[in-house]
Amino acid sequence: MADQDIKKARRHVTQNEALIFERSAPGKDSFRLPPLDVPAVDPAVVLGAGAVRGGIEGFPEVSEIEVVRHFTRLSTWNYGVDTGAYLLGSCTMKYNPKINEVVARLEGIANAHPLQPEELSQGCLRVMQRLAECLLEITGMDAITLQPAAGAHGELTGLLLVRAYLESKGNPRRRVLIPDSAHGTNPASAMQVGYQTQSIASNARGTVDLAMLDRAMNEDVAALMLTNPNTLGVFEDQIAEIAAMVHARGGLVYMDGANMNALVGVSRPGDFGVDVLHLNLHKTFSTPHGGGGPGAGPVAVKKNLEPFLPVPRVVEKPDGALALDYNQPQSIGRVRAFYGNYGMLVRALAYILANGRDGLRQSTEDAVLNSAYLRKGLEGHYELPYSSPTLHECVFSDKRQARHGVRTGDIAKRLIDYGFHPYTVSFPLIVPGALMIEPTESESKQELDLLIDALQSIAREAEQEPELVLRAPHSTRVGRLDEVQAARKPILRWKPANGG
Amino acid sequence: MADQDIKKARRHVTQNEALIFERSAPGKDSFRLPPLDVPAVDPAVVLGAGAVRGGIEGFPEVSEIEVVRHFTRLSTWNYGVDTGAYLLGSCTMKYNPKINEVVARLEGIANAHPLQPEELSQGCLRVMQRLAECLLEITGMDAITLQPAAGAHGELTGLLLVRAYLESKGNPRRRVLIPDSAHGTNPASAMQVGYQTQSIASNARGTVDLAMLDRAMNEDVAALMLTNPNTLGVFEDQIAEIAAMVHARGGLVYMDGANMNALVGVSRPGDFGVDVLHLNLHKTFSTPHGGGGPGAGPVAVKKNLEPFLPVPRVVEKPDGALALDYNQPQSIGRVRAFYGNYGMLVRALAYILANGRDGLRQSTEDAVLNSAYLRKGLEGHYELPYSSPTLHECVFSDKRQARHGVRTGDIAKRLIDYGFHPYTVSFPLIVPGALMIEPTESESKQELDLLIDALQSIAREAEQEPELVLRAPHSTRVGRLDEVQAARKPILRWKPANGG
Amino acid sequence: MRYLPKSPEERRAMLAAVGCDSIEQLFAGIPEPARLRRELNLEPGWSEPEVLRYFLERAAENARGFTSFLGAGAYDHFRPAVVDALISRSEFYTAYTPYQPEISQGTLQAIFEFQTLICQLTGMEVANASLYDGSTALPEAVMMAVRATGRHRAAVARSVHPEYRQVLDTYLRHQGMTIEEMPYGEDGRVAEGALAKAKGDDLAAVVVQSPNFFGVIEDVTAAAALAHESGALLIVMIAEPASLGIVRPPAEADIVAGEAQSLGVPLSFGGPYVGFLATREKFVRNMPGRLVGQTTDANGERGFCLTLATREQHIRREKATSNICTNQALCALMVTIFLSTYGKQGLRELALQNLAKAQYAAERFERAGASRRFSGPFFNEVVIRGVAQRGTAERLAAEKLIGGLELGRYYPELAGDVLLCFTETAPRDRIDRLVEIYSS
Amino acid sequence: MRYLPKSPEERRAMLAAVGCDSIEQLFAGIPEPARLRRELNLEPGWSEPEVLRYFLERAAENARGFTSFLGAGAYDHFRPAVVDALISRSEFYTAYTPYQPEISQGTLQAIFEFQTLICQLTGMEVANASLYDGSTALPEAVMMAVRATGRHRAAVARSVHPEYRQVLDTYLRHQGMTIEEMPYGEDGRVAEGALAKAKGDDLAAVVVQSPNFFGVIEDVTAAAALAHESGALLIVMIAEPASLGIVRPPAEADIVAGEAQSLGVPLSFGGPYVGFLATREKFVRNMPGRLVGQTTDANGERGFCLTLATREQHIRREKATSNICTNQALCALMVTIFLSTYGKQGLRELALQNLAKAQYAAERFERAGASRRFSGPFFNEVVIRGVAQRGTAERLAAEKLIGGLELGRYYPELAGDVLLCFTETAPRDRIDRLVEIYSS
Ligand SMILES: Cc1ncc(COP(=O)(O)O)c(C=O)c1O
Ligand SMILES: Cc1ncc(COP(=O)(O)O)c(C=O)c1O
Repeated sequence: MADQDIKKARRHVTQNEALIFERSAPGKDSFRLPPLDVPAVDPAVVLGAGAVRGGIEGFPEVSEIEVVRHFTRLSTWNYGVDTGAYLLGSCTMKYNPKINEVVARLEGIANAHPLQPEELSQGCLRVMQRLAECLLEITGMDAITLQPAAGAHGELTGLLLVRAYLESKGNPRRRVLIPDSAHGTNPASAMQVGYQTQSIASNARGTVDLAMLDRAMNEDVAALMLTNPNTLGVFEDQIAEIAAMVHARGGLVYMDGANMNALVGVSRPGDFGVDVLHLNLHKTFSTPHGGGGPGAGPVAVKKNLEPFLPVPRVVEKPDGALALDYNQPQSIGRVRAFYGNYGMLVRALAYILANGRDGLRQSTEDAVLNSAYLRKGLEGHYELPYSSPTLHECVFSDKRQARHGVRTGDIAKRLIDYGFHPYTVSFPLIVPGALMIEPTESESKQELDLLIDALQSIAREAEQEPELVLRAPHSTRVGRLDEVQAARKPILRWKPANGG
Repeated sequence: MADQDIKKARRHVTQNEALIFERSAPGKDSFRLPPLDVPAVDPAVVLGAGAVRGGIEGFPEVSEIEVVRHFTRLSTWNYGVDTGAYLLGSCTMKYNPKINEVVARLEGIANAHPLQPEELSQGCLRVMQRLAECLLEITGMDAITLQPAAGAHGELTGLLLVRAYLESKGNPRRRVLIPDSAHGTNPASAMQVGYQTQSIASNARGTVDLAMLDRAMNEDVAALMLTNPNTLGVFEDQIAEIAAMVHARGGLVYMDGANMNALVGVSRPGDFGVDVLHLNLHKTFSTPHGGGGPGAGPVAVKKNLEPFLPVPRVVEKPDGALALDYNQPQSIGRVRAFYGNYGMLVRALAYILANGRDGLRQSTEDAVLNSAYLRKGLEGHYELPYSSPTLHECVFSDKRQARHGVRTGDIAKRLIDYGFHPYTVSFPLIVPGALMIEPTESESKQELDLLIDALQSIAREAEQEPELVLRAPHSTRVGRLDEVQAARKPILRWKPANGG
Repeated sequence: MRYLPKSPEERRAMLAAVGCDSIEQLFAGIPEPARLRRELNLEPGWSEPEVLRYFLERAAENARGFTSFLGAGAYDHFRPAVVDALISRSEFYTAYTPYQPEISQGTLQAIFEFQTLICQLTGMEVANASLYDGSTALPEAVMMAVRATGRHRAAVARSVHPEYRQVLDTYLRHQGMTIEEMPYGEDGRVAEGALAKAKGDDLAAVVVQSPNFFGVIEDVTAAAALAHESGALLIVMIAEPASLGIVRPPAEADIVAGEAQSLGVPLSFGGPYVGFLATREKFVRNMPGRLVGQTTDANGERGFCLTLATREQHIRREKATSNICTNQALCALMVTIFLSTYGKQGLRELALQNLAKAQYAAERFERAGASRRFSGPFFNEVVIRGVAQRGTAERLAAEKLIGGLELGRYYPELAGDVLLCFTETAPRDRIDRLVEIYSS
Repeated sequence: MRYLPKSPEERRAMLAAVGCDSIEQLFAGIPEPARLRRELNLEPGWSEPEVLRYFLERAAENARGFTSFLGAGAYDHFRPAVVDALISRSEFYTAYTPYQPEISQGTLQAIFEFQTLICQLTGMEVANASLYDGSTALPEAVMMAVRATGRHRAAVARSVHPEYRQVLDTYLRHQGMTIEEMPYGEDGRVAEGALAKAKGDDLAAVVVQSPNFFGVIEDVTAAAALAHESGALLIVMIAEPASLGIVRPPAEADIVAGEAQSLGVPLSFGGPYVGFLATREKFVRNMPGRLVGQTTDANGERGFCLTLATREQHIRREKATSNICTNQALCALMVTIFLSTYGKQGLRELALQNLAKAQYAAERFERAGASRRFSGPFFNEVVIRGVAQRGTAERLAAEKLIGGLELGRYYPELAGDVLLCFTETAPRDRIDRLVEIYSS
């Protein structure tokens, strides 16, 4: 399809911009502080000459307007949720409400020091307490820590809890079972907790193969790490049997909550046998992803694991005031300094309060409806490797397009020309050439119809003019980047021309 | 020159976006208020059935994320000072400091009601007083009003002052003299004050022709309206003689301060015979132009005109507290409700305080240096109709390019492809096919070198491939717009498809 | 100076390039007597923390944390967070007037949407891109009526915002106009017969405000009938357009103009606000101010540009319909975002809540024995008779309240009466407290 | 719900399109026992004004308008207004990890600049795109040393941030490591001989922090020498990188890691912050976390992309160098903007002012008879001996002051001593008052 026939996007002039170091010139005035109101000191005298450094070689010297233009121009090369549909499967790129950015910056919150006296931090602690209560109700779990900084950090924390619990029972066990559809962080986290991982092949329906599990699940297995709905968007319909089997043999069920957006208000992990669960506030609860973080990965557990949660914990004193309790003899300790990515907790609570029970439920329904609508619109144009019913996302494969040499990565690049941020390409591993698409509840029918049009059109292009797709994107300021070269001889930082 | 050879800009994918009304769908949830905490009322009962309206036909019904994407997408179609050089001559598009946006939004300032008690408004009044003091020192005038909302509003105010003063002397007179290089607002403002305008032709040096002035200046002339430096960027070097002549014959000298950016810290209108002067805070003093306002056009006067200034005026009470004084029997009255575009006054003061005497002077020097550097780089490539020394801006003409059928408007459009916001094209009228370029102090040498390259390259293109220039811009999401059609049958608002 | 992108070395290089050995030479064009040969008598530049501290200190000298019951042309309604988030896009607020449409479509489309929203609100056919504020919109509207009718007399209701009328006087002083004032009656509306008295074939315009300065909704239909009988134009001013969420628009008017601050623009001690002016298609060429129109580009794509500029000063000069150039574009954008966010239901809910609060307050005053000065229907403002002495600034401030406006300042005959405004932002208990103070 | 862009009608149409007559059918895949058959026990949704009010009330329950002298891993330095203005560009903060480089060049180039700035600050050759925070950067660094050396013992100074060491214990508990603690001496630095004692050919890493938790600058050169003698890596942790504006970078280290919050990230009650990790080129393939590299596109244009991903979990899974996926990109962007704005001179001035303030305060304490606990050179933090009882939270709060950290909480042997931080934000008169309270 020709440029001008693309409905959603058009090309427009944008600014080039060098590296900030290349803008620098010696002696340009930059940011200044108020005059010093105490006597100046000679660092060489105070610290010893050997301990003092001179000006930093190559460090930027630019004026304020150059900083502003530099980062403003850079920003225009990006695509965000505010730009349009951001289809990364498993990432839940939903709308980030603007009021959340306001409340996280309020004086009294944004400038609160983590170690200031508890009497002067009651508001901050109340927010943590209220968020904890909401998340426990939503998940059906008994206790929670807000300390982990992201999903993978939550996995590490959760598995440490599993291990501590099992140790307290006398045997930490040696292995963790992980379905082959799982995200890479799952095995990586298990390994960091000293567990060997064993992969469980999925069955024809894309879910855990009970027979397989039966064979693998024994007294040596600490836990089954399950993503539910799994990374195909399919709910583990045998979850009851799975949980029963794992529990019967003394193991625990860990749930990766990355896909909670399919369940909020509809189904609670605490009600279907999960012992440990991590949430991604930067997915399900709308905290902005920031171009790669910060996130927040609270871990919720059942009563029996509560004693092992990280310190400190927020507790209520007899007089109703809140305090931080460090006295938890069985605790695994700390997984992070202070209390977690607090600013993200504020935003997540704002999101929950604004939605309320009705809005949260409606969001889940819309997310699932959007995914179903999309799946319907693409069936027949792309291969659907698993026909099981899906919830918040659906995973196609490039099988048909591959016949013309067009792979999922090419389709993704071409989708950029159509004005969308592509879906997830390299995951889940059980689907060769996967197109993993998660629209979330934030997309309108109009945006989805444009997306369906676009992907149908690309499917046609793949047959009729594969070259067009293979050389995509054609509309971006830089074309396809040579990632091989980047990895072969890595250039990981700027160096002065003179090679300083 | 081919796209990829343009150093400063490249094309990139951007989003299309319909009108907000076209995004609307009945029943979409939008913004909500807290539940009403008093009894609801039936408007038909309270106001009478006839006085009540139903839902507003065609009014938008959209969700928050659609609003956010709508205006975010629209913004990406714009070019601002933060994007790059904004060369509009006479508009002084300089950097708008970010801290100014912060202070204008502080609680206590942004939410201050104009009629709240003076005791509860001392901070707001202090800002006005301090700004007034600074502007008087910068201009060398004796008294000032901050009430006018923009430059043209300032002109109206200033001429009303002139008229009131002359009336108090017995004869308001009938005419105002305006050089032919003046901005269109000057004659338009004069007419609104009931004066006939008489145009004074400029001499070969682009300045006021003394002989002409001598002939025109008589007892019937209320004032000479001068822009200094004038719209060619040339300082009226005979200003002393001019002022003497006008004063000798009982007239007043009004100065349009749009070009004060050339003079701050270097020359003061109050020292060279100006009686009335308006400033454009949205030019010289960095308040953001907002896509066409708000601005602020304070008017400064000499002592003899002070009694006529608009009410209210900020005065200091014996106890040092500030108050608003409405008791000015000779005042021309009000030119605006309340006290002016207050938020712009805050920003202008922040700019003045941040610069201080040293920064203001340096800014003027850099602005003039930038213009001189640019003029030097373009001489020989574009026709320079007046060779007089220029200050903050320089005006070329398209005479040479016109031979190839390429006019200033075409060159401007082509400059867009090179990544710049064009200069002013339709002004000043004394230069046919004018290129009126004002770089301001905010442009770096690098940005200016790119601009010189670009304009030299376009000059070559005009000779070698005029078609390329005539059909420009080529890089924008919409091409040249048909402005004739727009004016012939105006479509000035959206209508529902059904033609409601 | 940190805002200036040049090193000393670069300045030297540029000076050399232009063949000067001192910056002084660049100013040689300015004759010596006109030169300032000393430093400005201002402080040296301040660092950013110092600038911030200065304004924090000033802000602390103003009311903070008060509940205010002031309206009178400046209204406090809740501004959704999206408004500031979106106008803070620098492509919007650091842009100039959209003279180059190919790189200004964002501003242009937004203004086109603003013009449409104003038409929908007012029931008019065309609206301009904004004027300075409501007060200057009044003389612009009257001068437009003069152009349209060729007549030079206007009848203006005394219940129009007093400061608007002051601005009208100042603007029209030298236009050879006669302006007559139409008194108000017991109901707070234009008095019986006042309209009739104004009649005449030299009448250019009848001007009423609705809701008027007393918060009372005028009988626009009657005013229109009488104006049109004389072949004059009816100008309806609106200072509180939130009322249009529920109040029938003045569709019989020829010009509807006013102040849109109430729809998303901060109070900011009186400005910047945003005037609007809407009318019928047939008067479009008499309109002041900028207009954005829809058109197409070379490929037939829809686009927007400034249009009908031949009305304006930069082309028409002294024959222009107005001298206005820079207007209030960014405030118009705030209004456009505000209205898009509230939307059809939201704006109606906003109006209904204001109506209910004002009714509640009036009732409370009634119960407390303080009566309304006027009997006419009102939106969110009401005049309470003779309570000014009790509601002193001191007593109110002690309770973190800012009371209403004492009317004697503008209307000697109403000295002691207080104009109070009740919006959705005033909690019930604060209203109750206010009533107690004013009535005890 | 106002965030959801659908009308009831559109929902019906979409349901019909997918052939369902109720939304329930879409959840049929969830077995009944797993379904929640009641509403969540949460309040109904709040309007935006209610959400804002809730957080305003919470904010008011915290310290506001206080001058704080707390550091201990979280530092208050002035953040230029441009930082928030620029990170608020939604193309930055609403984007995901830059998996699609052609529409993520903004994030990618900014991270590349961050990596460069960290190298320049620390004197290292490569830096990653960020880690969660300083505390988690420590175990990541130690595990990296383990990979690089194949050894499993680490010697960690007791003067490293106590919470960082707690996190290290938690992370490494199941990695079969032995971790030894190196005591501190009278000067507050790693004690004489402690390093020597740690020696051995099974030693993977020596870990010191500089400035350390007591604010004292360690002798990195000595530590490096001893570490290298054993063929171990020297890891230098930095919690207050503003010190690098004036303090010589630990160029002899093999890994420099830490916390960059101090450079433009709000205190925000402890997070989000941003960990960094830098090292020598030869160790790059052992590094944890994301890396952005420079490359070219089809036309030879410079561009940036994520690289060396084979180290990472999504490819290497259980063999990855770390499990980290989402990091702290937006905080890294804050640091990049902060450092670009302060620049070469600004950062030096910042460091010098902190140095001067701390020196001034220490002197005042000296004069007031309160002595420093440690004799070593210090940057902007200092431990004052035995003044905790006098500086009670109550006495301090009465003066709108937040005092230092009582050290007994982390170091029983230092009970009663107080760790105080003095940055450019602490006015002289507030420092004087603080000293009075602590010493009377
Ligand atoms: C299924 C799943 N699990 C875990 C993660 C890791 O979460 P995080 O990136 O927050 O560490 C992701 C992230 O994409 C994921 O999709
Ligand atoms: C020389 C001159 N005078 C007057 C004006 C009018 O100022 P404003 O647009 O603020 O009304 C302008 C605006 O461009 C101008 O350039």
